Amino acid sequence: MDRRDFIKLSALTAGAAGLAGCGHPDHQLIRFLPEESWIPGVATWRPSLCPLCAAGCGVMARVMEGDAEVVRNGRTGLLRMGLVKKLEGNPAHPVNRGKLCARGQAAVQIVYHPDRIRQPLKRRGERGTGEFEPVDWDEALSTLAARLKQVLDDDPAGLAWLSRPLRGGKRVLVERFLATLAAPAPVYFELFDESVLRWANRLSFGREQMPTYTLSVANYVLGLSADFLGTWNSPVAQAIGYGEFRQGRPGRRGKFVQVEPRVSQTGANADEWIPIRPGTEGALALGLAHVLLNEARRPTTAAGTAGERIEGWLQGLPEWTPEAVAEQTGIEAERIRRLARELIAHEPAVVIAGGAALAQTNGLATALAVNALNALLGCVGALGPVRFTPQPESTGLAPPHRTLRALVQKILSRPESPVKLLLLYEANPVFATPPAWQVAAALDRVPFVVSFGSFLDDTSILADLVLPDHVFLESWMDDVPESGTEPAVVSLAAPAMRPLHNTRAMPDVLLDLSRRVGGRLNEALPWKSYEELLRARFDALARRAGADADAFWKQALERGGWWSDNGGTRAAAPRHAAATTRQIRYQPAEMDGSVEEFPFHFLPYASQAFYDGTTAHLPWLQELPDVLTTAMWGSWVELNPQTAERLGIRQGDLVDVTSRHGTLQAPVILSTGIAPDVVAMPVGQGHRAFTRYASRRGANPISVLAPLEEPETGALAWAATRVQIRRAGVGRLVLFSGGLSRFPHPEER
Amino acid sequence: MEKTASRINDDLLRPVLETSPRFYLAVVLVGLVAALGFVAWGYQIWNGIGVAGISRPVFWGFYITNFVFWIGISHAGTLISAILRLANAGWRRPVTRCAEAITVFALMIGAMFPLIHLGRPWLAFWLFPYPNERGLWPNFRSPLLWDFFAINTYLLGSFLFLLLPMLPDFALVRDRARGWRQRVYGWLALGWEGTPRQWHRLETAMHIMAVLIIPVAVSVHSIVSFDFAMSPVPMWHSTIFAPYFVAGAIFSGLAALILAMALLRKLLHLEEYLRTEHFSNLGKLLLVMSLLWFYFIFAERLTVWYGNDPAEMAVFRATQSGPYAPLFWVMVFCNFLLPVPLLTIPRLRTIASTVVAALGVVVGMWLERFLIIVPALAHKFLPYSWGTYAPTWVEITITVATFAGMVLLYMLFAKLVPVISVWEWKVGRHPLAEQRAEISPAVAKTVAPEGSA
Amino acid sequence: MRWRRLVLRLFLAVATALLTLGLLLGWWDSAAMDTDGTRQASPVFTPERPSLGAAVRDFFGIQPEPERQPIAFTHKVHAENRIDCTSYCHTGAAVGPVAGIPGVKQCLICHRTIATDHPDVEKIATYEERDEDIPWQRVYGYPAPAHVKFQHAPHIRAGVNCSTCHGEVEQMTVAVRAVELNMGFCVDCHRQHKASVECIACHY
Amino acid sequence: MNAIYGVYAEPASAQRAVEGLRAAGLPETSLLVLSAEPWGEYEFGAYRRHSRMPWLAACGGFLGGVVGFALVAGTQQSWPLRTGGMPIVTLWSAGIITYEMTMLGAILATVLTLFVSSRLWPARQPRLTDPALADGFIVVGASEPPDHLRAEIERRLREAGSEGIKTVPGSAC
Amino acid sequence: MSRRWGMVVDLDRCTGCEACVVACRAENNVPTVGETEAARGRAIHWIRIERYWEGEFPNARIRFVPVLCQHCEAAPCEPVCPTYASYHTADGLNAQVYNRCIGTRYCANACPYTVRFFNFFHPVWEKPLHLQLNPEVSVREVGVMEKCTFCVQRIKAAELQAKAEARELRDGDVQPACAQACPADALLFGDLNDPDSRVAQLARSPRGSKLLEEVGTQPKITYLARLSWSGDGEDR
Repeated sequence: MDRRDFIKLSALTAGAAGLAGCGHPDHQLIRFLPEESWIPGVATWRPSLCPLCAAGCGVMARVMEGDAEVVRNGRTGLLRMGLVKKLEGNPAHPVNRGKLCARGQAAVQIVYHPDRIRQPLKRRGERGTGEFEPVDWDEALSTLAARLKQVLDDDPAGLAWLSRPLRGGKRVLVERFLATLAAPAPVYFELFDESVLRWANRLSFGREQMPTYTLSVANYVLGLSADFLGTWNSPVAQAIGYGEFRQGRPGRRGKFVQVEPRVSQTGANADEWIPIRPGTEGALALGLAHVLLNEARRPTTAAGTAGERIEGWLQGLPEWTPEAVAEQTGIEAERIRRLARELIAHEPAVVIAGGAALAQTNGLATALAVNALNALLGCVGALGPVRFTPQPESTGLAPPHRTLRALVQKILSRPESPVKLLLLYEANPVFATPPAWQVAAALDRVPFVVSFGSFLDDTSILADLVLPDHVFLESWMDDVPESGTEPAVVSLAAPAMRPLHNTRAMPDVLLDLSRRVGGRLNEALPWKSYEELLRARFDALARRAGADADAFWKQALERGGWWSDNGGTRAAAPRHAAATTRQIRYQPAEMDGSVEEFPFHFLPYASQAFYDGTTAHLPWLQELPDVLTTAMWGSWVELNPQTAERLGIRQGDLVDVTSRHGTLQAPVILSTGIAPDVVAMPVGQGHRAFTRYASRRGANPISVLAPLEEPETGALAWAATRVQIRRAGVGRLVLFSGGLSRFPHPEER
Repeated sequence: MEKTASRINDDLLRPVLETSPRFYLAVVLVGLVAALGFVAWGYQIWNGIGVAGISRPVFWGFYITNFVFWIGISHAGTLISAILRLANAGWRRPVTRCAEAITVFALMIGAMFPLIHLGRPWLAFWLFPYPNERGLWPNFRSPLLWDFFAINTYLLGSFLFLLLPMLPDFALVRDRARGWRQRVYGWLALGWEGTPRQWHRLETAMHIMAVLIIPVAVSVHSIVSFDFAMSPVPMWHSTIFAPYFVAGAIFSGLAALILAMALLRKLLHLEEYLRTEHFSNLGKLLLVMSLLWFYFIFAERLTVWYGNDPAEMAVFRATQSGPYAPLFWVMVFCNFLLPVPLLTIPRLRTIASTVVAALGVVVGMWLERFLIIVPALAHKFLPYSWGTYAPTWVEITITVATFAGMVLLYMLFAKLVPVISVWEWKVGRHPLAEQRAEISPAVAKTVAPEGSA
Repeated sequence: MRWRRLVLRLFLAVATALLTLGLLLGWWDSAAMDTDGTRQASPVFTPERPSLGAAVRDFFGIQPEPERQPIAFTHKVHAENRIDCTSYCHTGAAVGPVAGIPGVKQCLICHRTIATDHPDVEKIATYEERDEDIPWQRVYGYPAPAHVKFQHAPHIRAGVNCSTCHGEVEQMTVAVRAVELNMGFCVDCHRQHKASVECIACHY
Repeated sequence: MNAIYGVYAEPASAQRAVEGLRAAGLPETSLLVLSAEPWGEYEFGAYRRHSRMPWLAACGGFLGGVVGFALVAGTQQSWPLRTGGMPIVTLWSAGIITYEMTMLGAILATVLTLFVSSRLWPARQPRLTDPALADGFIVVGASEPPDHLRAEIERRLREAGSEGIKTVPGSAC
Repeated sequence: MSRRWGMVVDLDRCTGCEACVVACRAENNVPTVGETEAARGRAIHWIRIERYWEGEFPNARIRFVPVLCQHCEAAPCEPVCPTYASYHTADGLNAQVYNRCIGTRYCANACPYTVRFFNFFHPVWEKPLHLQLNPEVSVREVGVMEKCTFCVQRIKAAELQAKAEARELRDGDVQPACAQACPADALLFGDLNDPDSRVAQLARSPRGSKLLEEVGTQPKITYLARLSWSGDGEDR
C-alpha cells in the first residue's frame, strides 16, 4: 500500500470531487502550417559566419525544431520552425578551426533579442526622440524609391552611403549600386579599423591588409600594446596559435613579452610584462633595431624596403641608442639590450604592434618601425610568423575615418546640406566618434536618413525610415577574411533559419530598389536576389579554380566557403612596393591637453565583452565578468592604487574624467596593473539608446576623446587624450568577485 | 508564612480562571507581530527566496541563525528541569514547568526554520521517510535528516515531559472549575484520580523521562552543530563544535529561563513563589555557563590562530578585526564581560542584575550563532568568491516575529495551565517530604534529608 | 464583556478577509493560464500540475474528455490498414527522443486522395486552407518541474513495443491514457531489464 | 460504582482511617485513597510494588533502535546511491538516527506504560472525585464495600475524624 | 571498466578570453539575472575565470584559473543533501538532480570551490530569447541549485549514439561546450579510466596539481601549472 492508495482511501470526500470541475479549458494560440519538416529533438548543423568583427570566423549553427510565436498576415500563432540554439566554430574553416571567442558564442542572442525591430518603421515624432510607427514593406520601399529618384534627378552627389567596412559580395553590390548612380563612393567607418597598420604594410611590404600572425611557428613574441589574444586583428586564430606556441610543441615553449602602459587581458599571459609610457612604442622598436643593426652587426639592407621607409635606417639609426630610447619610453637601456639579444637568440621572433600603440599621432611611424624590425628579424614571409593571406580581390580602402570626416564637413559646410539621402548600414558613428567630429549634428541636417539596422542604436534612432535587415543567421552571408589564415579564403553561408520577423536582407532591398528605380541601375545589378549575386561570384571562382560550378557551389555551401586546400604553401610572399623613396621620420606622439591641467593619459580599450560597443546589447555579454576587474553591467575607470591613495579615491568611488573635449562619470576600480599616470576605461557602454540592456548604462569614453588623428591616414588617434580625475561621490560597482589579490595556494612550479 | 492549600490554589490558579482585558490586548498585539512574520514568509514563498538577503557564497543567514538560536533556547528548559529533578533540588519546584514550557515553544519555533529557509518549501515533505511508488527515500547521511529526527524526538520528548506533571493540575482545575472549563480540563486530565498507584506511576515515569531527556537534549544540539561541522568550511569543520554548541545552548536557555521567570514573577505577581534564591541559584548556573562558553570560544580561536591555516585565518581575521569585528566584540561583552561581574559579586546579584545579565546573554548568543555562520561562509577557500551578507526586511520581520511568537505562546500557556506546578509546590511543603524523596524507595534511604523547601 | 465582543468582531473580520483572499487567489490561479495551457500565474510556486483542478483530476485518474481533441482520430481504423506507428505518423520515435504527432502534411500524404468525403478528413482540408496545423491536445506528458528527458529511440532499439507504455492504442479510437506513466512504472521496468536506474538516466 | 468515603484534612488522620478500614477486614483491592498530591512518606500514600516501567522503557528503546537502523539501512540498500565516496550503509551516519529512534522508543514506551497502567486516556472521566480534593483534603474510603461491612466502615471512617461521610449511589461501574 | 569522466585545465594555455564562460551559458540554459541581482552576488556562471593579482606595479603578475565543478570523488556536497538531489553517478559525475532539489543550499555551503549557484528568483528569458533554450537541458526553476554538469546531455547523447552504432565510446566523442569553444585548447575532457585518453596522460604530467587538494575532496580536474621564464631569458 503506497502513498497514492493511502490518500485515495482517506481523501474520497465530496469537496475534492467538487474541485475537479474548476479546471480551466486549455485555450491555445492557433498553430501555423510548418514550412519544413523537422525530426523533433534531433539537431542539425548548418554553416554560417560570425558578423561581429573583421576576423570573419566560420560558424556552425546548431538548429533544432521549436515553436516560435510569429505573425503571419495579421494573425499571431505558433509556427514549428528550425531555431538556432547554439553557435560553434566551423571545424573546417581555416580562420578559427572550430573555435569561437566569447562574442562569437553570444552572437546567437542577436537573433532572439526582444528589442529587435520586427517590421519597417517610419519616424513619427521629432528626429532622435525614437518615436516610430510601423509601416509595411511596400509603402516603405516606395517612399525610399521616390526619394532616391528625386535625389538622382537633382544631383546624384546628394546620395551617401555610410556603413562599416564591407567585404565580398556586399561590397561589390554597394559600390556598383553607387557607381552606376554616379553617387560618391561609400563611406566606411569602424572605430578600431586599423587603417594605420594597413597603410604601413602597404608602404613596407606592398600589401594593404592586416598581417596574419602564425604564432605556432614563432619562438618569441614581443607584443607592443596589441591585445592580440583578446579583440585585436583575428583573436581566435591568434589564440589557437598561442595555445600551440605555449604547449603545442613538446620541448619547445615560446617566450612572450608584452610591453604596454596597462596590463591588458593579453598582457596578463606574458612571461615578462614591461610598462612603457603611452605613445612611445615606436621609439622602443627603433631602439631594438638600433641594437640589432649596430651591436648584432645585422646588415641594414636585410630589412629591404621596410627599412628604407624609416629615415635614418640606412645610417643605422644613430640617434636611437638604448639610452635615448630609455629616456623617451621609461624602459632601462640594459633591458632594451637584453630584449634585443633575446629577439635574436629565440629565432623566429615576431614583434606585434597594434591597438593603442598605433592609435597615436605617430601611429604610422610606429607601425613602419615595427615592420622594419620584423623584416630585419626575417620573420615576414610565407614560412615566418608574419604572413599575408592572399586576397582574391583588391582590399584597398579609402581611409575610413578621413572619408567620414570629409562627409561630415561636406554636410556642415553649407547651411542646406548637399547630402539629401543617407543610407546607414551597421555603423554607429554617433556613438563611436569624438564629439568634435559633430557626426550627430551632420546627421540632423540630412533631410532623409534611412537605416538598415536591426536595432535602434544611437545612430539609427536619428533615421527617418528603418528597413530592418535580416540577422546574420537568417541571411545569405559571404566574407573574404583579410587575415588569420594562410590559404586564401572566401567564406559562404546560406541562411541557417527562416526569418523570425517581417524583415528583409539589405542586399535584397538594394536590388529591389534598383528594380523600382529601373534604368541603367537595373542592368548594372542584374541579380534578382543576393543569392544569385553570390552564386555568380562563386561561379567565377569555380572557373578560376577550374572546377564544375554546381559541385563547387554545393561543396562551398556544405563546408562554409572555399579555401585553397594546399594549406600553407600558398601564403603570399611580400611584394616589393614601388621604389618610391619617401621616408617617414619618427616623431614623438602628440597628446591633447597640457600635462599640468590634464596629468593622466586616457587609455580607452576594447574589452572582451563589448569590443567597440556593437555587442553591448547582448545580456550574456553585459553579465560576462570582465576578466581583469570581474565587473559586469556597467563601465568603470581603472586607476593605480598609489595614485588613487594620493587623490583620496577608494574603490567604487565615482570620479569625473574630464578632457578638453568633454567629461564623464564612472566608478573607479583599483588595479595594480596600470601605470600611475595612466587611466584606462573599456569602450562599449554609455549608449544613449541601444535596447533595454545597454541604454543609458555606464559611460562612453569616446565622448571625451580629442579629435587628434594620424596625419597620413587620417585615422583617429583614440589613445592620445590626456584627462584629469576628480572624485565626485560614491559610485556603484557590480563585481562578480569579492576577491583579493593573493592566491593562497602557490601553484607556481 | 503558612500557606493553606486553598490559598496556594487561589494564587496559582488565578491566572487560569480569570482573564483581565489587558491579557486580550496583549494577545492581539503580540499576535499581530507574529502574524507579520507569517505574512513575510508568505511573501517570500510567493516571490521566491530571493527576497531574503542571502546570496552566493553566504547561502545561510538569519534563518539558520534563528534556527540554531531557538533550538539553543529550548535546551535549558528540559535539561535544567531534568537535572534538578534527578538532583532532587528543592528549589526546582516553581522553576521546572516554566523551563519545560520554554523548551517546547522554542522548539516549535526553531523547528519551523528548516521550512522557512527552503527554496521550495512546498516539497519539504520529501524530508519525511514515507513509502512512495517512486521507491525514493530521504538521504539519511545528511545532517539535515539527523536534524529532522533529533528535533522531532526532542519535541515529542519534551512535550510529554511537560504534559505528564500537568495531568494532576488539570484534574485540580477540573475539580474546581465550572461550565466549559470543567469539561475542557476534564478532557485534558485524561481521567486522573490521584490514587497512590497513579502517583507512583507518574513519579517513576517522570524519573525515567528525566533520565532519557538529558542525552536527547545533548544530542539535538550536537546534531545542530553537525550541520556546520560536517562540511569542510574553514572554522566550521572542527571537533569542538558539538560540545561548544551544547554549552552555548544551555547558556542561552538558562538566560531565556531567567527572563521568562522574571516576567512571570512581575506579571502574575508570583513574588512568594519565585523568590530571590531561585534567581540567585540560576544566576550562579548562568555564571558557570558563561565561563564555560568563554573557555570554548577561547579554545577554538586559539587553535585556529596558532594553526595559522590561511583559509581559517581569513575567517578569523574577518571576525577579529575585519568587517564583523564590532559584532564579535559586542558578543564577547554580552556573553562574558557583562554577566561575569554581575553574577560573581553577591552584592550585585539581585533579581534585576540577573535579568540584565540574562538579556545580555540572549543577545550575545544570537550574535554568536550569526558570527559562526556568516563570516565562515563569506570567506571560504577561494578568495575570488568571497562575499558579504546583508539581511532584508523579510528576514528581519521573521526574526522579530519569532520573539513575538514565543511571547504569545507563553502567554497562552500561562492562561491554559498554572505556570507553577501546584501539586509539586504542595509536595515541597510537606514537613516530612524530604525523607522519602521521589526517587524510588531504594534510593530514598541513602539520601540525607535536606533543608526544607 | 465589552472586550470579548471586540475580539469576536476582530476575529470575524480577519476570517472574512482571509476567505476573500483565498477566493481571489483561487480565481486568479485558474484564470492566469498562459498560451500553451501551462500555468504561468505564479512564477515561483511551481507545482507539477497546471492547476488544482487538473491535479485532482489527474490524481483520481479522471481522463480529460476525448472530444477535446480537434479531430476524433481513430487509431483502430488506421491500424487495421496496417499503418504502423512510426512509419508515417510518429516518425520521430525510431530516430529521436520525441515521437512527434503528425500534422496536416502527414495526414494529406494519404488523405489527399483516400476517404476525402469523410467529415473528419474534410476538417483536415479546412485546416490546410486556413494555413493552420491541427492543434492536437497532448495525452501523455511529464509535468515540467519533473525534468524528465524520455528518449523514444533507445527504447525502440531495445525492443520495447509501443503498447507497453501506451496501452493497446490500435484498439482505441481517440488515444486515451491507458497506462499510468509514473516513476514507479519506469523504475520497475528498468530494474527488470537490468537498465540503468541512475537518477541522471532520465533527469538531467 | 458505589463507594463510601471520608474526607480528612491531616495525613495522620487519613492513615488512621486506612488502618481502621483494614482492621475492619476491608479487602485491599476495594480500599480507596485519593489525594491531590502524593503522600509518599505515609504508608497509605506509598505504593510498594515495583513497576516494570524501566524494563518496558528499555525494550521500547531497543525496539526503536532496531526500527531506526532498519529504516536507514533498508532504505539506503533499496536504492543504493553513492554520495561523498562513502559506503552505502555506515555505522557513522546510521548510528545517529538509530540513537534518536532508540530514545524515541524509550520515551514512547515510558509514556505508554504510564497511560496504560494508570488507565489514562483522553476524555476518560475519573471513577470518583470530590471538590474537597482540590483544597488539599485526602479521601479515604471503600469502593464496592461488601454490604455487611458498610456500617462498620462508616463507623471507622467517622472515628478517624472524617469531616463528613459521603456515599456514592450504587451505580454499577 | 566503468568510466570516470575528468578534465585537464592547462593554465599555461588559458588566455582568459572567457569564450568558455559564454559557450557554457549558451549550451546549458544558464539564466541571466540582471544588474540588481548580479550586484547582490547572484550572477550564475557555471565556469568562471578566477583572476588573482600578485605583486605591485610595475611587476604585477596576474594568474587566470578557470574554476568549475570539480566533480570530486569524495564530494562534500553529496552526503549533505537530504533528498539525494546531489549524488555521485557510476560514471564519476557529480549529478545535480534538479527536480529533487528542495533548496536547502547545504551543498553550496559544503562546496569548498563555491561553484554551486542558486536560482533565487524564477529565471526569466524575455520573449523571444526563450527560443534559444536548448531542449536537451532542463530549465531550472526558482529554489533549485545548479552547477556545471560536465555537459551531461552531451555525454548521454554520445553514449546513446555509441550504443546505436554498437561501439564503445572513443576518446574525444564527448566534448563539453567549454572545451569545444576554448581557442587555446586549455580545457580537455575525457575518461580518466581510459589510460590512453589525452586526459589520462596529461593528468599524470609532472606539471599537474589539483585545486584545494588539501581539503580532501579528490577533485577530478587536474590543473597543469603555468611555467614561467626567469628574468634572464632562460626557460625555467
